Amino acid sequence: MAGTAISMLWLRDLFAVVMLSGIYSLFAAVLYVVMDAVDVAFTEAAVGAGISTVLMLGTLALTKSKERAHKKISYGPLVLVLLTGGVLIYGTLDMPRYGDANAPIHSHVANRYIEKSGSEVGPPNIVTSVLASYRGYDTLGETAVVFTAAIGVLVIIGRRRKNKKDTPQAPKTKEGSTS
Amino acid sequence: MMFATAALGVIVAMALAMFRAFAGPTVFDRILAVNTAGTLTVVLISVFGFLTERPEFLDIALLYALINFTGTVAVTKFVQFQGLGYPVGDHEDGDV
Amino acid sequence: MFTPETSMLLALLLPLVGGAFILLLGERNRNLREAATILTSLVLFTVVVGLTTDVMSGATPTLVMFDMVPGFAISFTAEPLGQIFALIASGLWIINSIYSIGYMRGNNEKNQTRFYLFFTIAISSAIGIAYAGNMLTLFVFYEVLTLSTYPLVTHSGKPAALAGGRMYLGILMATSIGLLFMGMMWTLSLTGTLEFTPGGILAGKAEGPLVGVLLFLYMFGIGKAALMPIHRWLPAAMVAPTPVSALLHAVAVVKAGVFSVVKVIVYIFGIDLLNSESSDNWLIYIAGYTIIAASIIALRQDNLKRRLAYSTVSQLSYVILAAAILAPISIVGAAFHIAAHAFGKITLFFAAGSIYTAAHKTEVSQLDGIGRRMPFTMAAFTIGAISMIGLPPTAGFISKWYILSGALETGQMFAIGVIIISTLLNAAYFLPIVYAAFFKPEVSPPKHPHGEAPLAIVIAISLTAIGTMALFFFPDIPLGLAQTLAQTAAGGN
Amino acid sequence: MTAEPNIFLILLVIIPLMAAPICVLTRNANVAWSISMAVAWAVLGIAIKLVMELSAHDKVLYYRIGGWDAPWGIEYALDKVGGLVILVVASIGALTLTYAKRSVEKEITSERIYLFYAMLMLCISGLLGIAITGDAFNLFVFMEISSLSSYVLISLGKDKRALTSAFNYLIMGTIGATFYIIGVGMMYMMTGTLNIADLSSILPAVADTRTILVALAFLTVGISLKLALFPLHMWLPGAYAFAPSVVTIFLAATATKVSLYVLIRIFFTMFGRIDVFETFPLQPVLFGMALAAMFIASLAAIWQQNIKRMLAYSSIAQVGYMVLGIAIATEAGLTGGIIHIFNHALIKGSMFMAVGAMAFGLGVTTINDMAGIGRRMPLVMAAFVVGGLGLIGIPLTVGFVSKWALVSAALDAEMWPLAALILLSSLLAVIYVWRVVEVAYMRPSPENAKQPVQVPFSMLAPMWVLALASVWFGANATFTMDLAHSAAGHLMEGF
Amino acid sequence: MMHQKSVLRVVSKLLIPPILLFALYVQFHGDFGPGGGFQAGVIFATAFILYGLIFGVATARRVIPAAATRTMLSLGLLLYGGTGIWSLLLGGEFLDYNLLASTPSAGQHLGILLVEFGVGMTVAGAMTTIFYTFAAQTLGGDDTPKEEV
Amino acid sequence: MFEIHAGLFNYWAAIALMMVGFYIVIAQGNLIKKIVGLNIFQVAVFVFYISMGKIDGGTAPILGEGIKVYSNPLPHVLILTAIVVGVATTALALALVVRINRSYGTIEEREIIEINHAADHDEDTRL
Repeated sequence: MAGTAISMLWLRDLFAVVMLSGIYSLFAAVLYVVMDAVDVAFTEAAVGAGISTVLMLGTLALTKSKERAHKKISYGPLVLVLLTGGVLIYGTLDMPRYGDANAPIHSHVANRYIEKSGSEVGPPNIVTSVLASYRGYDTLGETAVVFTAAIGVLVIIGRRRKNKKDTPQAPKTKEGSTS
Repeated sequence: MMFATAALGVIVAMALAMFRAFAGPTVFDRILAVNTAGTLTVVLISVFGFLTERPEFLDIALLYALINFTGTVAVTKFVQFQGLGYPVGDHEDGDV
Repeated sequence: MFTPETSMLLALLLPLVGGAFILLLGERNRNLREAATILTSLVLFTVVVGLTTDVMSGATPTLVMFDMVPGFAISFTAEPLGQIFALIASGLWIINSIYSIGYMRGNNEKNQTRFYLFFTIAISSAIGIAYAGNMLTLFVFYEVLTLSTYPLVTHSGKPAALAGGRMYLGILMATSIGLLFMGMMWTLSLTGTLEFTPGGILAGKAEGPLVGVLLFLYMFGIGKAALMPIHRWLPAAMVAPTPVSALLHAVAVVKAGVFSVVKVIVYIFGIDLLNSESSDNWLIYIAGYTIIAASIIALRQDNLKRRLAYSTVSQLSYVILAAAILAPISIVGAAFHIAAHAFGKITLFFAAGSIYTAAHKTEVSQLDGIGRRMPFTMAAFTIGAISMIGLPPTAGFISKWYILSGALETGQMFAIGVIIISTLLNAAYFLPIVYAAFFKPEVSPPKHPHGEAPLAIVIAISLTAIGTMALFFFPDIPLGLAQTLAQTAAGGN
Repeated sequence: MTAEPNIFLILLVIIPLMAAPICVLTRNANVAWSISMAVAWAVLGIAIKLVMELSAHDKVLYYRIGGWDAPWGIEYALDKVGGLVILVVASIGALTLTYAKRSVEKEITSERIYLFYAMLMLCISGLLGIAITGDAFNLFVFMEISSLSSYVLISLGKDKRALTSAFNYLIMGTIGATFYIIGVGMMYMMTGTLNIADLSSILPAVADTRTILVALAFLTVGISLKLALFPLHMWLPGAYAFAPSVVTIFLAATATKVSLYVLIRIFFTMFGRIDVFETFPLQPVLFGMALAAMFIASLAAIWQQNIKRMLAYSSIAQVGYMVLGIAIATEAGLTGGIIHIFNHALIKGSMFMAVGAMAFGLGVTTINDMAGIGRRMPLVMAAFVVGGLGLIGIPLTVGFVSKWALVSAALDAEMWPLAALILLSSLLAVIYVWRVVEVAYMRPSPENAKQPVQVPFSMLAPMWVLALASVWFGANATFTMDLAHSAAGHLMEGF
Repeated sequence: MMHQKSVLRVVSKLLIPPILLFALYVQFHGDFGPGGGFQAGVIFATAFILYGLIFGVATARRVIPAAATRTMLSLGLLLYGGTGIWSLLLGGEFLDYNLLASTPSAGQHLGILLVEFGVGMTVAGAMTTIFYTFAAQTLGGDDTPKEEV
Repeated sequence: MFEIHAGLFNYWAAIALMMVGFYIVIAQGNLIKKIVGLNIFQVAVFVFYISMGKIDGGTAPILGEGIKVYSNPLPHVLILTAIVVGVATTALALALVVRINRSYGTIEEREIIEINHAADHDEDTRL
């Protein structure tokens, strides 16, 4: 996975970069499965390998697919990145260890989901229960985000309606009269 | 044990496919490599389901296979036509 | 007629109402517009005069408006010092209005409506400063005054005017926001109040170098008092039309400055506090330095208005010096000098404007023999000059007398020396003008034969000259007020 | 602490959220505008009602979504700071929509207008959601709703630079949001909860771990990116300068304010039980950033020719003041920061509305275009000047109240150099405001000057409402100061 | 065009109905296994994307026009919010499914079904819309408004 | 060293990936590559989240007969939402790239900045 990421850094052929980002996402999905997050893996597979790749290809089709030559290493960002990474690693030192069943994360909120969702909500898939019921409001927000993105794409690159007689607007702007 | 061995085999195969994807050099090498990697992922996920004794998650593998197909179609189409949507046609009803 | 509180409110609002009328009438009804100006100024003066008796009888009518910031209200109090200032501002406004009409029409200035409008706002804020009941209110109106005079200073819109306006606004804003506001907030943080209290509010709350620092913030924060080195805005603002210069120098702006200085010394610091601290001595030296230095600079100016401007810088520091002497009797002198200088300087400026309007002359060296063509103007000029020098029978004599007495009382030899030297210097830069005007032959032949200035101007200038002398013969009202002030300052209540 | 759930909390967010798809379904600009307009004013009504309830009863308003108790479900919680913020967002939203109709017709192609209103509704909903949510992750979701819609709205600007500005904003904003979720993840890891109230009660137990320190750092940096706190402000000038006028007005008056509110929430609610400024070396960093913003951005504003960009730099500087108030970390300082949120919204709202009206009337974009505009568009320019005086902090404008609060807080905390610096930097505002005033009033109109298009009442009215409000709340700040003060009191107690 | 690529065409035609079926399966099986509205929406959209890729966007648009996808997108969000508002109207709290049916458990079931369906609709609509919009871009033909400087 | 920190390698791996992504975003000039970098960054954060929900011996949080230990479902839910937000952002960003390419004729940051500077300069010097 790291190899994928790093080679994306070096490759200048954007097509290859897009392909690799698909693979990167595939690996992430496998990792999710390994870490028991099947729903997430499912979504990552659908999104990362599917939709994102298709969209990126669509964009590449409309732009140049080769990146201009650039300086190989920019030191300012590199320092910033190393600093950020260092801070993050410093922060991990006090974290609960991987797989530790006694970590606070497993004992405060989550256990109610595991123990009671079957009776309180119903579906055997706890993720679905939490997603749609306990934290259903987040999901509403998520839906709104998808909605925003779709409308946003329309607004940004959507094409105009053809100027039919029954088109609702009577465009006063000059753009309206050119078609 | 049988499943673990299988999983290991698949991972080795994936590594080989990945090498081709990184190295290229032609576009078709990469496409093929990515496609193979996808297929292997499908297998890996299935194997993994059995490995953890919860084989009901085959759905993911199924989805993967599907997406992989669509993705490959998109990529090949891109390579051939440098675009996705053609023919676009001339519709009265635009997007906005 | 009204309760004192209502009168105060009326005094604040009247100019604004007048301003609204001016805006409505506009350029098309210029006669009505000017009538509105004069009428407003007359009514305002009547109202302020009506208040005087109350204040002289020792009453301090107070009007608390609304809380601007919780716990800190916009409030107004009529007290003796403020009353003097209000009387000067409203009284001279009448004359200035008459003069303005003559000047603006005589010189065909543009944007006259704007001019009169901002003039009324400036007067309103001057009244607000005069009656301010606490430091916050004073600060508010101080800033409004700065802003409302900016369009007046830059009235012509020429690059020179803009440059002058920038200097004017820049210095006044920078000092008031950077220093005065800081001093005010610091005071607030030390004492928890900003009310003007007889005897001061800082007593017991601040001591040692802190008093010095605060005094520094206030004295240089009040940029309108034009202590050196922040006096530069005053000559820069000479680009303004003459009525505006009169407003700046005599009616409102610099008077607001020195008024605030006296007010701060008396009501914020308290004379006792300053007397007991040694960290304020620098103020006398700065004021003395300003007096002498400005006089010397004035001596070297050929431009008449610039010479007058530097004279103002010097005269303002008389007030500051008088206040800094910290003797009750010198406080009387300080308060009275605000009035005396106002009348004297407005006369001088009117004369300068009159010369410009009639003869289009601006330089001192061009004035040879002009006294014969413009006898009224130059007679008035002479009276003003005598008042500046401080000779009887003019108002300047009385104030200088009190200041000197205060200095003698406290043994401030430096102050005495400064006053004597500056008197000589004053004489040195004013008397040659008078001499030249009346006794030197005219450069022959004059390119533009001219006579006396327009009637409105002559009336105005005569009135102020008479006023300058009247203050010598009948000093009762301002003197009475000033003495009440001195008692409050010294007695603590 | 458990109180009767308040249904208006959810309505506040859900009404504009639902209005967006309805706008899309109408496919008609006028209908979409009417719907948005009605919704915006209804939201304002609800916000006013909530604020009144908050000031009447001294308590926090709650709502449990889905009927699940916090921390299992998502909870809405509104205290006085939040109340002030939703009041700002709702009133600016309502006024902006009133203003929008004609301005949008002129600046945006007709067939996109109904989508524009849908986006604006989403943006309002997102910002309100951020302000009243009691859940750290839900906050992220609503932050993204508002951010995504802002990117779209900004990209609608006519100038092509709007596109790159939107893209830059998108990249920076996404990095900020990702930093935020890294921080939330670390906190979740150490506490096991996402509910803000719950977090604040559990955090003290783990406060001295390195993970929490790093979490705080990431939350701060992430939000500072959204907040455009110097030196993370790069996206803002372009975004404000090239967005459509209406968008600039709305975002300038609300978006950074809401982010600032999040910062306040993090410092004083999430970490409220820990004295965050004692425990972590936060104060010097924030002081440095805030002061740098105040000076460098103000200086940058002085050099701008593009009038909107000048105001944008000024916004960055003003954010510096707010952060400074927070970083003083006393009740008085916090009051200053909070009240400046409100005051600056009024000031910048009216100024950007005035600039929008100038663009509408004369196509003004740079300061040079404004020569003589004081006479050609007197009402518009006067509103601009009122706002400008507020920026400087002239008495009788809201700016003065803010400055009063901040300076007295700094002095009370015995940080007099800080007070001096605040005043010094506000002098820079004199320069950049006066530069415009001078051109507008003193420079004559060019020879071939066009006669301005009549600015409609629907644009003048909101502009003057804001300008007059900035005078009203400047002359009589009792209401806002009391609200800010008691809000600050609540926060200091660590609600 | 792909008129001669008959293998692809036939395979796709064969594949699309199962894909749609699979989408429905994921949609409604989300309670029991992985999956749910979002994933179903994506799969649903994938079917159209595949169709669009192989037969051209113009053809795909004839099958499901752009206006329809946009309507779907909006209705999905409205359905989700509407479920919440319905529960509000029934006197509960927003998104409190317990009241939607006679028993809380049936109510939860119905509620989850409705909102998942809402998500599915929105996502399917959104993904299709996005794909259409991207695919409809042409290299040269610029029909979005000209930028002015 | 290895003993003490053995349970942290998963986080470190995620952090390494994050940093690669972060570096691509801030250092690379190509707009599409920036978006890819953003994706890498975000996915790494997702991995970080998911890895904190894992319990040794646990299994996917889908209720079943005879299973005692489930991994924590909450991170999964959060990341589901975050993934969706991520793809929404990507779509929007790509749309912007398409428009930028059309308006500027390039998607290289450096060239865009040059064009923008020229435009700024024109505006500044216009009278």
